[in-house]
Amino acid sequence: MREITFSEATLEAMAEEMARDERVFVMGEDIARQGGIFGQFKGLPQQFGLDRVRDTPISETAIVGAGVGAALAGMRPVVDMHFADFITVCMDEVVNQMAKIRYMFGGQCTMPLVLRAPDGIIRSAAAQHSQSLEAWFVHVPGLKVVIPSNPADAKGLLKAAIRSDDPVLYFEHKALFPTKGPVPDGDHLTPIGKAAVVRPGRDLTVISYSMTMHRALEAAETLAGQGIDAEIIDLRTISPIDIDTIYASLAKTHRLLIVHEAVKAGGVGAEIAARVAEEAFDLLDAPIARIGAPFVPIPFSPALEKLVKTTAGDIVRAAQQLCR
Amino acid sequence: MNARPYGCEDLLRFYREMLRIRLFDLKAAELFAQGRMAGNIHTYVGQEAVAVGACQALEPGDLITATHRGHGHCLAKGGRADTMMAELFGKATGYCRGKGGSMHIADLGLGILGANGIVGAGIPIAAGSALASKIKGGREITLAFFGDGAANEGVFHEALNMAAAWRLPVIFLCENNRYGVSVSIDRVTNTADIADRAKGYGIPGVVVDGNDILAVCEAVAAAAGRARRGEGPTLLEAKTYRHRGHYEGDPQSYKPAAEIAAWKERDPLDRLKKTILAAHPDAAAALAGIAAAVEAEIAAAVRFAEDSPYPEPATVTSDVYAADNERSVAR
Amino acid sequence: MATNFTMPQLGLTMTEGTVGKWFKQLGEKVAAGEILAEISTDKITNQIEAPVDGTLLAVLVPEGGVAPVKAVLAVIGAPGEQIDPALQEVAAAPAEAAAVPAAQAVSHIQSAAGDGRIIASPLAKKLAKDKGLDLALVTGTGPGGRIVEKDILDFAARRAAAPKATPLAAKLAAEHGVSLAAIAKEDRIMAGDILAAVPAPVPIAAVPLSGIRKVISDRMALSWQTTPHVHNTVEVDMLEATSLKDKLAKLGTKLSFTELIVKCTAKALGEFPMVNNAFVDGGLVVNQAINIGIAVALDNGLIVPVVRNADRKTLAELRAEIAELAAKARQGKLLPDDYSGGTFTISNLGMYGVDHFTPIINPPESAIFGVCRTVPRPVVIDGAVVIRPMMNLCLGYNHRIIDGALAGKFMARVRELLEQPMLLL
Amino acid sequence: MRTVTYGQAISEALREEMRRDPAVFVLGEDMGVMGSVFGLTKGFLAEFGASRVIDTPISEAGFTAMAVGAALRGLRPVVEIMYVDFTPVCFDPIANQAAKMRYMTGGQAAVPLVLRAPGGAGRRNAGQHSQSLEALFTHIPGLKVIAPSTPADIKGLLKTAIRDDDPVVCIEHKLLYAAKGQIPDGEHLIPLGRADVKRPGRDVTLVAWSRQVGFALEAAGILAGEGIDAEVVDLRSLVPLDWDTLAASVRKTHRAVIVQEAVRRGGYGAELAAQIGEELFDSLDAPVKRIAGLNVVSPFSPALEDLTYPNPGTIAAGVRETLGRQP
Repeated sequence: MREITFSEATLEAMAEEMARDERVFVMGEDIARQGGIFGQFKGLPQQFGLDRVRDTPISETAIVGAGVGAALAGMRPVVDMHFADFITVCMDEVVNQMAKIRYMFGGQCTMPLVLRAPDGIIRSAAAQHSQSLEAWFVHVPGLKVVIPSNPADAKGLLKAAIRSDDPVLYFEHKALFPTKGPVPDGDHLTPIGKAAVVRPGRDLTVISYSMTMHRALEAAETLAGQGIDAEIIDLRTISPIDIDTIYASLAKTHRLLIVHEAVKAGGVGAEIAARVAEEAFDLLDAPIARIGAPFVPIPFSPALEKLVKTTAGDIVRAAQQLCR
Repeated sequence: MNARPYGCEDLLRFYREMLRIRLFDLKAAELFAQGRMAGNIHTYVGQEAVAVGACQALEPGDLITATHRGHGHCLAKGGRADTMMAELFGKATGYCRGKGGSMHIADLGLGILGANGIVGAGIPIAAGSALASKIKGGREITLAFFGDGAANEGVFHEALNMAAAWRLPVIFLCENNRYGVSVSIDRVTNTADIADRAKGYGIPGVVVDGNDILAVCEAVAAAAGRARRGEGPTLLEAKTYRHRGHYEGDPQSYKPAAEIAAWKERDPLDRLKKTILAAHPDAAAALAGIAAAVEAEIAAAVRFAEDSPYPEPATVTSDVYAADNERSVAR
Repeated sequence: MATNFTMPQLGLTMTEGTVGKWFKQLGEKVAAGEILAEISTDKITNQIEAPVDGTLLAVLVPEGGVAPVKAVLAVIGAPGEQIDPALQEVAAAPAEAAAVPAAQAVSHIQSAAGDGRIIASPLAKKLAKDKGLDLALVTGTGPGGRIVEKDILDFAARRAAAPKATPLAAKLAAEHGVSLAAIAKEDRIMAGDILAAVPAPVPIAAVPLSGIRKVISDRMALSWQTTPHVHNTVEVDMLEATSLKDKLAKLGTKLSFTELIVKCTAKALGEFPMVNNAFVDGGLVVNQAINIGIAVALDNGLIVPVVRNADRKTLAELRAEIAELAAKARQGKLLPDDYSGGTFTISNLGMYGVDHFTPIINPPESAIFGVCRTVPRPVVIDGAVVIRPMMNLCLGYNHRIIDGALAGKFMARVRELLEQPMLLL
Repeated sequence: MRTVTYGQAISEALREEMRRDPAVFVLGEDMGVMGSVFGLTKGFLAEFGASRVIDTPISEAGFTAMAVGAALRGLRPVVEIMYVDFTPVCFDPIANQAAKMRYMTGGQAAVPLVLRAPGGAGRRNAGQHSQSLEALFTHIPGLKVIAPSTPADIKGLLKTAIRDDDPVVCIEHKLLYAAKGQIPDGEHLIPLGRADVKRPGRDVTLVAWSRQVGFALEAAGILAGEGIDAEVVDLRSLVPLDWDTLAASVRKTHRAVIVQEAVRRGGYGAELAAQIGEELFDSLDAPVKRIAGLNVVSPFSPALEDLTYPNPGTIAAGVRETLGRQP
């Protein structure tokens, strides 16, 4: 076990998988010469050459489209979106091409492609560089969506994503890149589709992922001091959702709170709440509560930006309300 | 660069406008480095001749779309230094009431249709503005500033094609500063000049020395004339160079030192100053006066930004829709 | 690519398990998350799910067979797929949970039966609260027996018209399916009336020992045969303990003898560590922690959930934890970690009115307390005969490592603490 | 009152608004000479001229962004994206430009743009021509989304949308174009954010929009024969949502069944179910059920497509299950 940063963990994953399988290559804007804006590709070109670590023109539609083509031709491409907000520029490649090709071709081919998308609010990047857009892709059959909250899962999920034969969207919160955490040695894989109970508890289940996982754990400590024992679950994969882990927890706590940084209306919390309330109605002793951003674009000014971010305080208040 | 038809008064005005941009962005970079601003900023230092040359050739009613490196475009189009600095500080008195920040400065009254955080996104928006002019039968034209990187976005090709097909009154001004963040243009294109792409859409493609303000001014004036005569769009490529990083704090390790030094030799401000003094040796005092006045303007802008209040928390949910009482799904 | 279904690790101390039951036959299709097999260990039986979709290609350990942890029990893969005879191949690709297509008919997750939860819609719960109704008395007609609005309204109406019955009688009637109206009685129907109306139970044929019953019998025999048990009994004057209990009750905090005994025993074990050690394979194992197991009676046997670090917990914490462990034990929801790692066990038969008790040690522990009932008895104190609430406390210990003298000193210390609870502060 | 088709109602709305305000113009592929592939702008070129009825090249990103630019200049473009399935091609102009311009400019800019997006399944058009993607738009702050189900509603809502100063996405189901319905004469406007109880009832609330409203009404007819009185609430407008009408209905019937043609997982119905569960928990006598498309790419073969989407039969079965009866 070693203590390394989130971005180092992703770098290790890339290096290991590229060494293990020469079909794996990575392309994106400013990844080779500059090593990625968060240093997450530093050193890769020196190790694998500029053919397998390619700087591209600023042409998101063409880059991702080329990725789809390379995957069809037997490669296992990793495409870096630079910012998750730019997915809108190549939305057709994601929604209508990579997600659908296998089904539309009747299973003739697989689509082993990973789209890496740094997302989330970081230091006043404003409305077009701070979004969390994962909910869109929960709605697109054919895609898998994974979101690590710590270095161990960052490495484990990226390796699993690269080895998956399905197209995987890998969202990595920009503010997490410098954070440190323990990462197991050796061929460490985190299974896609499996959540993790990060903190067992009896009174309430809190589901979260990515940055807000850390807010949830902070809140759990405060709540413990007030006699509320919160079970914290890190989804890690938001499509397909590990519904069994959720039901096992709910069968114990009977209270559910879902927390994410993305806009609340139509967020991942909506799908979980709707499905759990329909299928496990009898396990609920209280309404399922959700926390997410208000229905506004993300403001630039720090004075306003902090008002749209989910805080540990929000989680504590919602938990107290649920356990009244 | 010879003074040609511009009188001393024009040349001094050009100089003042370029100096405003230079000092604004150097001060912004300084304040950013001290952590006095949020987010990040992309400064325009070194490319002033393109913005000023272009805007001086436009009429007040004309419009522009800017980019994430748009402080210079907006100041050159008549933007106020204090309101812009306040926006960079995220203050309520900023151009966008603190909600947009450096990459989204806009002043629709001045015809600034806004900077943009998505590379290339301003190009078709400018064409749309030109379409509006054509439909309304207005005299105004629209100019799109964009970089060499944006020239590789899909919308660049779509916008040029449509504008050409419908002879829209728009000027596509590519500021080729040789780098898309760290990637030099030659590594991601196969042509020496982006202007050559104009042939594909049957419109003029003109390369111009982006550091020669008079050359830029003439080229834009010619293109504006075509546009106003209904002869359609022009693709201009101004060869220029940014003295500082893609973003403030970028070490620019991807740039050879010799290249940086060479381009600093051809600094647009120095070249204009030489031209002025060659044609009007007695203008030295005027130049010094301009420098003092601009420094004062920038200092006042900083004070204004610092003294301005942050936006009220309640404003975080306003300006999403026209009528703020819209009971949207903001539950 | 074939995936191996291996013997899971259920709890820290588990080394092997028995395959109780296969839920799928050879060649049958299996879906990820579906129950595939029932595995039992010496402590508990668990149902294990299939890790991936596929077809059951091979069953390597038949029902009743025993296999060590991580051994391959079965292989799942595509029909007709070649199985690696050596069976050592580790599945390279991670076992991804296949996205089971959302069937149009949505499966309903019910809470585990018998876990004491009343299944009622929020509306029904609200109505019941408003009308002051006890939901436990209402039978649900909604899907899966859920109590719905109609049931509450019907119940309220019936109650208004129905003959008077005591709440206990109504509850027993509901449980045993006896209709109140069927009992011809003018005045209030009592519990006895209901019991009289319940049909007599049918005798049950002899059933071979299996599962947990079998495990208990094996362990008891093993312990009795290999461990030289010696039992010492002391009589403990519970006067002070009883008055402490009453005083605390007045202050609103409950205290029962169970946690008091655990607290005193834990403190004494700290002072006499040998009694807390274990005896395994002829060797002595020194236990740092003092983890006290509490024997809990179940319908089909008993289980011993463990209170870890009992010496470091307050009486209130012990009380809460013992109550919770007991509840989980009765609900069959104890996790393997809850009932392993014990260093000393306490078995209390006081509630059954037992006066003398020679408990059998719970291996690998070295000693066990048998707690009898507390009953007022005449004792001589300072020459005078007085009535005192006396409790017999019996220590069974492994004479291999604990001698009588040590046992005696340990017992005396526990008695002293029980008779002077103030010493605990 | 007159009887017209859904498609004719759209043409009437567009023509009336273009006559009323010169700033209104339509653009899209085949809108001028051909009068749109669904025949909705027939005769427009002759009446309004090529500068207000524009045939664009096949450049959705280009002409949608241009429409945003024209809107910034005070024009009122009505863009047609031939299939909602193509909106991902122009998602940046919609999600990052139109939706955010007002907010990012601190209220300076307005984008009075309408984006018409014909969509929906049932015509065996397979994966890339059968989708319902409203859930992508309802997650974007700054956009409004309408999904009318009848000629009268589409005319009233489209006219309001064109006059609205914010960007509005109008979801039109292709199989509704030929559907007939009564339409009032003269100026007919319906405000956004106002739902319509198309059939009052006591036992269960059926929530639907666009084509599923018709299916829900048909199912309600079947259920009436079995003594189940279903109330059908036609949302008409997804953002803003008429929460009060929806909540009042659920408080009355204590049961909600949401009918949605789009893929179940992450659909707009999820947000509705989550809000009902969060705010009306104590009124619920049964779980809120979603009857929706399977989580699959839309299959081509009729044999498969018919299994993929809700129909009156599956809706009725879902309601019976919610009431605890045999489906």
